[in-house]
Amino acid sequence: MSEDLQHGQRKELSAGLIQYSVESAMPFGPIHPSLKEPEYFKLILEGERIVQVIPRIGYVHRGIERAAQERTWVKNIYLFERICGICSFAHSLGYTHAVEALTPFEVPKRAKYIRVIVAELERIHSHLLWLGLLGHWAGFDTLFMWIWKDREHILDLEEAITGNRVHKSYSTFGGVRMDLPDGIAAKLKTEMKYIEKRVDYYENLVGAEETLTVRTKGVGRISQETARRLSPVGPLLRCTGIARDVRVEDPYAAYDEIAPRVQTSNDGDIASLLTLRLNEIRESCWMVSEAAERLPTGPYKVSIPRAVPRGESMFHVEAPRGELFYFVKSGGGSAPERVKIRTSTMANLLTATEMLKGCTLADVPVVLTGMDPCFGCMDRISVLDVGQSKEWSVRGEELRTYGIEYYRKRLS
Amino acid sequence: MSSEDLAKLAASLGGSLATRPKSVELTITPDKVLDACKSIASIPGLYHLTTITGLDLGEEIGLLYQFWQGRGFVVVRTAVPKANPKIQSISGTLASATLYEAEIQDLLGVSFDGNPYLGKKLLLPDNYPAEAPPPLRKEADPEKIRKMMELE
Amino acid sequence: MNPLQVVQLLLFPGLTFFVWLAFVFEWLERKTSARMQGRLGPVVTGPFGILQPVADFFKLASKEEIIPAQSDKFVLRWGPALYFAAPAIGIAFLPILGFQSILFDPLDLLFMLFILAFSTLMAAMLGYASAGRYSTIAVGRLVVQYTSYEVPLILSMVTPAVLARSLSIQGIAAAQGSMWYIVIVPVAFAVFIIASLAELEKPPFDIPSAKTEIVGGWMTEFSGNTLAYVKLTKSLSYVFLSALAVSLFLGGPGGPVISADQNLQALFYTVYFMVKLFAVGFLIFVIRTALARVRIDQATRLFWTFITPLSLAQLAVAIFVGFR
Amino acid sequence: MKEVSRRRVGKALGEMFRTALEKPVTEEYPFGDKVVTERFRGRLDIDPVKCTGCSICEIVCPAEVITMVPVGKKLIGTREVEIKRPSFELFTCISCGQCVDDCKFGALTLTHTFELAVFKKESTLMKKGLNIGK
Repeated sequence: MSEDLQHGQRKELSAGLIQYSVESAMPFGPIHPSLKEPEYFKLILEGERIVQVIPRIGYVHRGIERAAQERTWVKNIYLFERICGICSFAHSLGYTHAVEALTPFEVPKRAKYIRVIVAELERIHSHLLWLGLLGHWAGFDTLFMWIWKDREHILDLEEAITGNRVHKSYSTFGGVRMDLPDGIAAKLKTEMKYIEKRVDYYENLVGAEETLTVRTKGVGRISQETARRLSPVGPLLRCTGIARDVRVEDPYAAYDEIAPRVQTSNDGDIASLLTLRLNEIRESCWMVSEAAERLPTGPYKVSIPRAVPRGESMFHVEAPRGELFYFVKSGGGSAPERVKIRTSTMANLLTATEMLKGCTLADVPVVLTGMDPCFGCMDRISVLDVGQSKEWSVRGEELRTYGIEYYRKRLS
Repeated sequence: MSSEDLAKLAASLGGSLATRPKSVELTITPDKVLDACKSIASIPGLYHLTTITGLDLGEEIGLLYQFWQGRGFVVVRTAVPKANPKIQSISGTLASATLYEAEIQDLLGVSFDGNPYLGKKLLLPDNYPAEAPPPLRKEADPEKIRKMMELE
Repeated sequence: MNPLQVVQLLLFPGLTFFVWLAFVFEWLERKTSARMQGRLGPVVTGPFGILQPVADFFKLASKEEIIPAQSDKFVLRWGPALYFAAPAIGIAFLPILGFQSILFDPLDLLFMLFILAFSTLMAAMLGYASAGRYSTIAVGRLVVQYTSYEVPLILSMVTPAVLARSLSIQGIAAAQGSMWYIVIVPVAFAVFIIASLAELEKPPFDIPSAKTEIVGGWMTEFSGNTLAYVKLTKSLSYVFLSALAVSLFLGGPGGPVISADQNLQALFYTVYFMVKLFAVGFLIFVIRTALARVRIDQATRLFWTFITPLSLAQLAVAIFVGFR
Repeated sequence: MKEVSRRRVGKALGEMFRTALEKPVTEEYPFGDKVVTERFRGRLDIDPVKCTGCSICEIVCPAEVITMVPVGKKLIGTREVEIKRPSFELFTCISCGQCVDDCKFGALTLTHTFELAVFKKESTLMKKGLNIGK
C-alpha cells in the first residue's frame, strides 16, 4: 500500500488512515518470533517512534467460507471450530446457534447450562493464555510460566468434560454431544476457587511490579472517541469505558439466567486491558460455579433432522476477544449456501493500528498482544494460497497441516 | 431505532421494510446506501456496524450492511449487478467499514469507490491471477485457479 | 613467566577452570530459574542435566556457519576470538588461591575497566559487522545502554579502591581482612550488581538482545561457531563479573586461616572464593528471574537520574570514611 | 539485593521461592506415565465383528478418512449382493468421534492411544475392518 508513497509526502485518507512515507519503513513480520501467527505490519518509523502502521493480512488464509459451501451442515461444525485455536468453542457455539435459529427445535435447558460452562471455561483459558503471553513479550518470563501452569487446570477440566483440550467438538445441533461426567460439579467449584486465588495474586503482582507497569501504563492508549469511530469489540472496547457485551445485550444459551456483570476500565491502555481481563476471569469463575450449582436435570440433546429448512439467520456470540458474528443462508439443501463469519479480530484490527501509532518499536509486541490478535480467526476466506503462502505459526500448526492435507487430498 | 423512524426512512429512500423475529431489513437501491447508513449511524444510541456480508445471487452480488442496535439487528440490503459491481464506499462516515469492504472487494470483486484499499489487496496473495474470477463467486472453480497459479 | 604460572594461567585458577565455571553457572541459572517457574529445567544430559550447556556449545560449534553476504567477513571471523579474550584475560588478575593473583600489576583495576569497555566495543563491532537490519538497531541500543551504565559501574569499582588506597585487585582483596567492603559501602555493591546486569544484558536490561522485538538482537545473524563462542563468552563474563564483585566487595578468597601449611590453606582460600562466587551468581539470576524487561529510554532514565547520583554519593561517603 | 532503586521492584520474589520448593509441574513423559482423562479422544479403532458395512461412517466423516472397500459377495435370496467394509486413512483422521456417534452398531471406538508417529505413511491405513469373520 505504501509502495508508491513519495518521501515525506503526507496524504489524509478516510478513517484517519494517514499515508506518510519516511526513509525507514521497517517490516514487522510476516514471520517474527513475537508473532505466533504470520501477520504483516509495515511500520513507518521516525527513529524508534511509529508513525503509521499498514496491516497486510491473509497469510493463514484457508478459504474456509468457500470450503463450507461444499460440506454438509454437520461436517461444518468441525471445520468452523478449527478457525481459531483458542476460541474454538465460541465458533462452534456461534455456528450451531445460527443453524438452530433456522429450525423450529428448542435446545433443552440442561444443554444451555453446559454450553455456558464450557464457553466460560474457554474464556478463562483464553484470557490466562493472553496474560501469560503479555508477560512474555514484556520480557517477564516467570509470569508467563506461572500463568500457563495455572492454565493447565482449566485445560484438564476441558479435557475431562469434552475429551479434548482445545478443539472441543462438543456443541452440536440441538445441544451437546455428551453429558457432563458425574462428579464434575464439585471439581469445577474447587478449581474455580483455586483460579480466583491465583488471579488475586496476579492482580497485585502485575499492578505493582514496577518493571511491568512501566511497560503497560499509558502504552497504546485509545480514547473513547476513537473507539466509537472504529468500533472495536470485546475487551478492547470495554477498556475505554463503554460497557457492551453480547451476553448481556442479546443473551443466548443460559446467559439470561446467569448474567455476567460487564467489566469496564476506563483509560484504554494496556494496563487497563490487563485489569479488565483479570476481572473478566473472576466473573467467568463465578459464572461457572454458579452454572454448576444450578445445573438443571433433563436431556442434554434433542435430535434435529439433517436437512436445514430454507432461510437466512444471523447470530453473534461473545467470544473471548469480542463479538463473533455468524450469518448462515440455507437453500434447504444438505449444505449451506453461504456462511459469513466476521471474527472479533477483524473488528479490532483498525483499532490496533491506531493504538500502535506513537509507540516505540519496543512497544509493538506488547501493544499487538494487548489486542490479543487471533489471525487464524480473521483469515478464513480466500482462494487456495495454501501452498504458496509461507505460514509459520505455532498455534495454527495443526490447522495448517489439516488445511494442506485437506486441499491436497481434495484436489489431487 | 424505533420501527416508525425506520419506516419513515424506508419511505424517504424509496425502499421496502421487512421485519423479522430479531432483525429489521431495509431493502434499497445501491445509490441510496450511503444516506441510509449515514442516518442509521447518526442515531444517538450506540450503532455498531457488525459487518457487511456479500452474497453471490447469480446475476447480482447482494450486499447486507448489518448493524447491531443494542436490541436487534438492522440490515440494509442492496444488490449490485455482476456486470459492473460498483458502489459508493461508506468508510468515510463509518471507519470500521474499511476492512469489511476491502474483504468483499478481494473476494467478490465489488469495488467500493473511496475505500483506501481500492486497487490494493487485503487478503488475496500477490500472485492471484488477474483474469481468474474472485474466489467466492459461484463461477470461480478452485481447480482452474490452482492450475493458473501453478501451485505445486 | 615461570612454568608454574603458565600452568596456573591455563589450567587451574585460570582459563579451563573458569570456562568450566561458565558452563556450571549457565546450568545453575537455567536449572534454578526453571525451578522457580515451576518447570523442571534441563534433565537429560548428564546427572540433573549438568552437561546441557556443554552439549549446546558443541552442537552449535558443529553447525554450519552462515556468513551474511554484505557482512564484514574479517571482523566476523576474528571478532569472537577477541570478544572471548577480554574476560579470559581479566580472570588472570583475580586472587583465588591466596591473596596473590597469577598476573599482578599495581594498576590492574584500571585494566579491568578497559576490559569491560573492550568487550562491549567488540559486541558492537560484531553486531555492525553482521549487517542485519535487526542487529544494527540492537547495536544502537547496546551503545546507548553502555553509555548509561558505564559511569555508575566505574564509580562503584573505584569506591573500594579508595577505601583500600590501592588500585590493584589483589591489594583491595587483601585490605578487606577486617571488614568486607560490602558492609562499609553496600550501595556501591548494589550499584555494581545492577550495572553488571546491564553489562551482561540480563533482564531487566536485556534490551539489546530483546528476542521479542528485534529477533536475536545483535546476535541475530550469528550461527555455528561464532554463536557458540559468543554465548560462551557471555557466560564467561557472567562468571568474571561475579568474581570481580567477590574480590572487590566480599574480600576475595579471604576467610578464617585454618592450617599453617601453605597449600592446604590455599585450598581453603579457593573454597571461600567459590562459596562467595556462587552466592553472587545466585543473587544475579534471582534478580533476572524476578524482573521484566524495561524499555531503553526507561533504562537510561533509571541509570542517569537515580543510580549515578547514588554511586556518586556513595563515593563521597567512602572518601570521607577512608581518610578519617 | 537491597531495595535500592524502586520501592516495588521484585514483587515476585516471595512466590518464586515458594514455587521453587514445590514439585515442578512438568510431567516426565516419556519417562513417567502420561495421565489421560477418561474421555480423551485418541486413535480410532474398529471391531470387525460388529461392523455391518452400512457405510454411514463414510458419509458422515468430516475429514473424508473412510472409504468403503468391497470385500466379497453375499447371497440374499436370489440376488448376489456385494459386501463392503470401511478402510480408514488415519493419517488425516481428526479424532472428532462423529463416526463413533453415528455408528448404530457400536463397531467404532476412540481409544486412548496418542502416540501416532509412524515410519511409513502407508502404515496409517487401517484395514482391520476388512477381514469380516467368514
